[in-house]
Amino acid sequence: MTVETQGDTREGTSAAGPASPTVLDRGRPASSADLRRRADWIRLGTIDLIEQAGLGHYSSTFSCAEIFAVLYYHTLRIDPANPAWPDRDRLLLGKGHVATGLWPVLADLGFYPKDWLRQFGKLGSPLNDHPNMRLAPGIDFSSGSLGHNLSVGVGMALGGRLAGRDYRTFVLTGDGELQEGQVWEAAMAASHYRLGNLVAIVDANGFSGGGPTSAAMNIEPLADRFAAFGWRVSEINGNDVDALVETFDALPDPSGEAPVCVIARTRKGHGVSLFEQAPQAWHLGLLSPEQKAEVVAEISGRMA
Amino acid sequence: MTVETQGDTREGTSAAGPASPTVLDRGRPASSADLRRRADWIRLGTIDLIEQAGLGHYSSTFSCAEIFAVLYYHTLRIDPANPAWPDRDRLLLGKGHVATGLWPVLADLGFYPKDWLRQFGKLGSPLNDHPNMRLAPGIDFSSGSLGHNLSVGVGMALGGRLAGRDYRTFVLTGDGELQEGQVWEAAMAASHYRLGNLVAIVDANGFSGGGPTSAAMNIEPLADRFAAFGWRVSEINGNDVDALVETFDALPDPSGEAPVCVIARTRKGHGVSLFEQAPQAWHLGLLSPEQKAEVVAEISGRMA
Amino acid sequence: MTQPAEQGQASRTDGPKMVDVFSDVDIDTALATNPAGVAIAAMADEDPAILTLTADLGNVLNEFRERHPDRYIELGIAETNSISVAAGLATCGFKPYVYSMSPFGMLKCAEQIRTDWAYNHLPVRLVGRLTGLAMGLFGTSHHAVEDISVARAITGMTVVAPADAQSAVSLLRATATMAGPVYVRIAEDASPVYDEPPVYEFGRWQRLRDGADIALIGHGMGVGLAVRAAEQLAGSGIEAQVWDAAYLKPHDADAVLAAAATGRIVTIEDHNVIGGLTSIVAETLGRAGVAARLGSVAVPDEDIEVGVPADLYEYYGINVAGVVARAAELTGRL
Amino acid sequence: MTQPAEQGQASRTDGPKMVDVFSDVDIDTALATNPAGVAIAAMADEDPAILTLTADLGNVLNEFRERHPDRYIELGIAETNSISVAAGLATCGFKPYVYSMSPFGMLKCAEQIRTDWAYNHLPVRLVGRLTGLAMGLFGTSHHAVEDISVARAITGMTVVAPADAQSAVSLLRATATMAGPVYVRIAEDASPVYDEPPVYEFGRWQRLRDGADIALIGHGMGVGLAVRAAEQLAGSGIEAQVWDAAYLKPHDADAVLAAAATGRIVTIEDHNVIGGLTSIVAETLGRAGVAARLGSVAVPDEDIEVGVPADLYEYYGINVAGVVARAAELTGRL
Ligand SMILES: Cc1ncc(C[n+]2csc(CCOP(=O)(O)OP(=O)(O)O)c2C)c(N)n1
Ligand SMILES: Cc1ncc(C[n+]2csc(CCOP(=O)(O)OP(=O)(O)O)c2C)c(N)n1
Ligand SMILES: [Mg+2]
Ligand SMILES: [Mg+2]
Repeated sequence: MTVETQGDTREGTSAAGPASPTVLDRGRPASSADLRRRADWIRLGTIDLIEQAGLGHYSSTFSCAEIFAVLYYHTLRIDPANPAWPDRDRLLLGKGHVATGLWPVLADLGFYPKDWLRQFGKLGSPLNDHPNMRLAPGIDFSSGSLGHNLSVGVGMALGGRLAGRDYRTFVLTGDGELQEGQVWEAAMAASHYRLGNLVAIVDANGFSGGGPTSAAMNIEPLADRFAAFGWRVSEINGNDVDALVETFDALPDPSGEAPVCVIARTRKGHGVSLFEQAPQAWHLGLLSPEQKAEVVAEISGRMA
Repeated sequence: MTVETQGDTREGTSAAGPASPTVLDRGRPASSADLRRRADWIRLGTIDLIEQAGLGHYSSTFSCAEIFAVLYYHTLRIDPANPAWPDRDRLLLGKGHVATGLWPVLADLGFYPKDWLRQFGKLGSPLNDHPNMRLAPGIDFSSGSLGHNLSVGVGMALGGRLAGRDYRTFVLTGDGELQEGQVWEAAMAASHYRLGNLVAIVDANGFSGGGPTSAAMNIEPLADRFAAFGWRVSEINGNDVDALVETFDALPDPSGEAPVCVIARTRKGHGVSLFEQAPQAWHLGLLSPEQKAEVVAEISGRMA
Repeated sequence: MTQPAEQGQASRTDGPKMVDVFSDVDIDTALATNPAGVAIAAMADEDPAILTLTADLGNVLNEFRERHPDRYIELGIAETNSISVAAGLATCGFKPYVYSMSPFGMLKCAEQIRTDWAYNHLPVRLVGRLTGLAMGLFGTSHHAVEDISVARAITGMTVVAPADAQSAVSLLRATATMAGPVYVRIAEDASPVYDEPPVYEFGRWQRLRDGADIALIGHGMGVGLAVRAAEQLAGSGIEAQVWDAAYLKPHDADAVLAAAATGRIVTIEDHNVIGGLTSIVAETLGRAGVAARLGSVAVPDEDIEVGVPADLYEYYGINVAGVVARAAELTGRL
Repeated sequence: MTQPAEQGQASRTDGPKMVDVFSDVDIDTALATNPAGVAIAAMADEDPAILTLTADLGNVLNEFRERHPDRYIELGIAETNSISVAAGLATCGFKPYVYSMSPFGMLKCAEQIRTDWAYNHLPVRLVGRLTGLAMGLFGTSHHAVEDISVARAITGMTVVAPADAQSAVSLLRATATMAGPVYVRIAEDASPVYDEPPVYEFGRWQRLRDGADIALIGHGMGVGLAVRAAEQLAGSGIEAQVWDAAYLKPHDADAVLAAAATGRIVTIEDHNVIGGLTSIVAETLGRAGVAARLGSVAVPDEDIEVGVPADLYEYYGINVAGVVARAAELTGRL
């Protein structure tokens, strides 16, 4: 069921034309050590941005730093010179409050100049605590209101099928986010429409804003829930870059018949003992200068 | 966790006092033949009401006529003289568009005078196509907007626990209704709060308004979905009064730890060949006088 | 209202009845009864980017489905999902039209429409059928009298309310290429006003009749009522101006001021008297510091009765007689 | 706005910052910073039927949770469910207070609030924290400027907006025994106005200051701004009347007309200029046929910038200077 469309709503290379030479292909080579360092580099960048703004989501961002590193430096087919390229793989941040982790990455890849980062937190900055697709190149959809983006991803995956394109749509969701009923509407629709080009990555860090999800509103057994809703499910250590690489490399072809759910078991605040010990206290906060020094030392120490 | 409350929002007997003598107890004796005839009597009453109004939901109501018969003439603990009795079992109509099936029942049980039925369809009637708890005695909650009432039922079941009362809350949902995400928010909350006093009855007739649910938006495997969401599930023939009696008789004590889901596999339009052959066409409609005669003859024939 | 048992009326089998607005037999291909369904099917013949989505409301899209089966997307009874899915499709260059029942579409999905459509300036359209009291007997939960208020609160929404089938065709075509989201409010009980699709200017109302004594402003079904009331009023020597308030956001402030020059305005709508056209007109006068006598023919802000639409509209005076009466009151004549 | 790269400003580490409004360390027990949380905990001490429910917003209810752990019900991040669950609890004689973030509470749950709360006249309350631009930097999806418009559209809702902590205590207590639903809109950036809980009459606004030159009407944070602006204006010889528009539904039409007697009104609110207090005032004048010059200090109906609240309020002139400037404009003085 291929339908001609008038291309992306934003400017992009023509659908018909070959991929431009600036394209970063799927499965780019990257060593485990590099990816691990990259995750820590994301953490350091996040610390700086939050300091600049005065408040931010440390532990939420730290739990998915490895996921960002592997997606952006290994897995996704993207073209920083052409952010609206119709054939790009999409990444949606269901948990939009971790955009601080993406800003350094998108700058590094060349989606926008690095000095944009210095505007973070200021009026008029295109980079904010939550991502805005109208302002920030490389952002495939805006978010911040939890629970929408798996539905949006269903739309993009359906759009890919309708337009006969082979891109993948990845949606990173929080585990607390799965408490939103709209996620299950989307989950139902994804399997009903056999969207094998849709990948949900659940950042299963066990905590929502107010504490452990098990205490607030139990969401387990997650694998069973997604399986019963017609998804192909795998469960991995989401802070392990090798497991992530292996899982994403082994994704079934986008023409497949079942949407794929990767339950990434993570630690909220991963990589910093201060956060790991109290992930809830660091869901939203600001490091004091002393705490910052300590945290940066811990991270830099293992990057050397 | 018992909390003193000021009783129901509407007038009712005191919580502390003994059940009034007008109470219809749980598990009232009723023969299979009687219950089957009662279901058909509900069908005939529905036909009359719809004719009066000029349009109505035949096949939706006919699929759950046996469920109504067994609940109201065997299972529910209610007091028609005291509709707001705090200890009554509740029945919520998630699929509010089948209220026409309840109106004759509630009149018959004495919740209101029988001649109220003659006002159905008229301005100012307390009985309408969808149930209104402010107007119709015996209605535990209003509905019409699909997907709300399992949540409302969670609230009532939680309320029972908080107030230390042993009533049960039954929620009858459509199967198309399960496509609403809010139902899964409620399903999640019910098992999280271990609401063994909550019973969801899914009228699984395989059709929503526009056609088969399997074509519109697949909801199967239903038993797996509810089980994964922490419910105790049983699957029965929902047009078989014996199966319904057996299932409701065997309900675990309301003090139990898991909410109960009864997947009632039904036929949409059950009991009338015209409807069974085209359940979708009769989701909303009006029988011509000739069709009515034919349908009434079919039903009355087996009641004799 | 009194209890029916006390009223002691006989059962009225011959009174007005509900009409099956969902029927997939006659309705789907008739412009008069299903203007948006027919118009969108025609637009889709020319524009391959047009899709339709519904949450179990596909019966009114049979024509579209037959001609473009791959471009009809059924989402089941999951309204909020349908909104966000449409947003995702729009980012891929499609132009999704989401069909919904007005009692649910805007009100149930307001947050998704704001966050996923409006904030992102996406070209998606919500087409609401069954406005006001059109669902009549289902009304315990099915009256749709809040949607304009909600839609107008959302920055970036365009809100249009066609007066009849021809007007629906015009407004659908006029808004088809807009960059942002549009809410198209299809009134079920509209009587014909235009012989052919009228030409609307963005944000402008149409003056359908001149008159210096009073101005009647309606949207949707209210336009036809205004036109017919003006004819009656003319018979009694009252010259009424008539306006088709097709754009509710942005609205036509100049038209309001022009209407106010008559000194008297009656607004006519199948919406709560708060938050719809009545509020728009009053507010525009208030902001401009212009005084006029206002009357409204609208749904009152109180618990709404349930019954067949014909009975309800009569009960609330949302009909030609109601408009005439209100105009008579304001002009002090008749 | 221009791209920041073009602006070339230095990174401002010393400018205003976000405040952690969710913190569970200091905020929960301080009336000034968490008025509703503290007031409801106190009310619950006296009334065993009071419950609180949240969708992952329990941090602002620590005091309640400590004193009444069994009566705090966490629903996870599932706002619509929390509304309907509250309705079920209300039918059992409980009085549920549902705590929510204003960007989501009313807008995301409008249909459930209408259908399950308002239609059924149930005594439930939605307490919205983080109104207007209070979520600042999160604003891409977290500005809350539509909620009053939505709430007012729903028949049977009472809508109150406390001016400060003392006012919140009053309004929570005043509405505690109401039979129907109430929306309590807690403005985050309100400065103190009252020394003790004021006495409100249902649906009535409070005149806080007399003055014949102009009337300043605010709700929530707008009241404090009005009071301080009036002081400044007095220094320039302009006598400003000040009103606390605590009830937004029903609103006080008499107060609007009294204010209009000055000939000039400025409305002040952290809400879209459409659908909130500004609309209420303009509409009331329009319906009454009374002319006055109107100015508004409100959030414009356009894409809203993102930034820390202090910057945003300054940018949009929602501060004392903004009120003074608007008053000066209308009076033609200063
Ligand atoms: C619809 C909605 N409700 C509430 C919030 C407020 N909120 C922001 S983050 C958060 C917790 C999210 O938990 P989870 O999804 O597990 O993500 P994590 O931070 O653990 O990665 C909440 C409730 C929101 N952003 N959107
Ligand atoms: C929120 C909402 N969306 C849409 C409708 C319109 N509607 C009424 S009945 C129906 C189909 C229901 O199907 P199902 O739940 O399977 O019930 P059945 O009639 O088969 O018993 C629909 C879509 C509604 N009442 N509420
Ligand atoms: Mg989490
Ligand atoms: Mg069904």
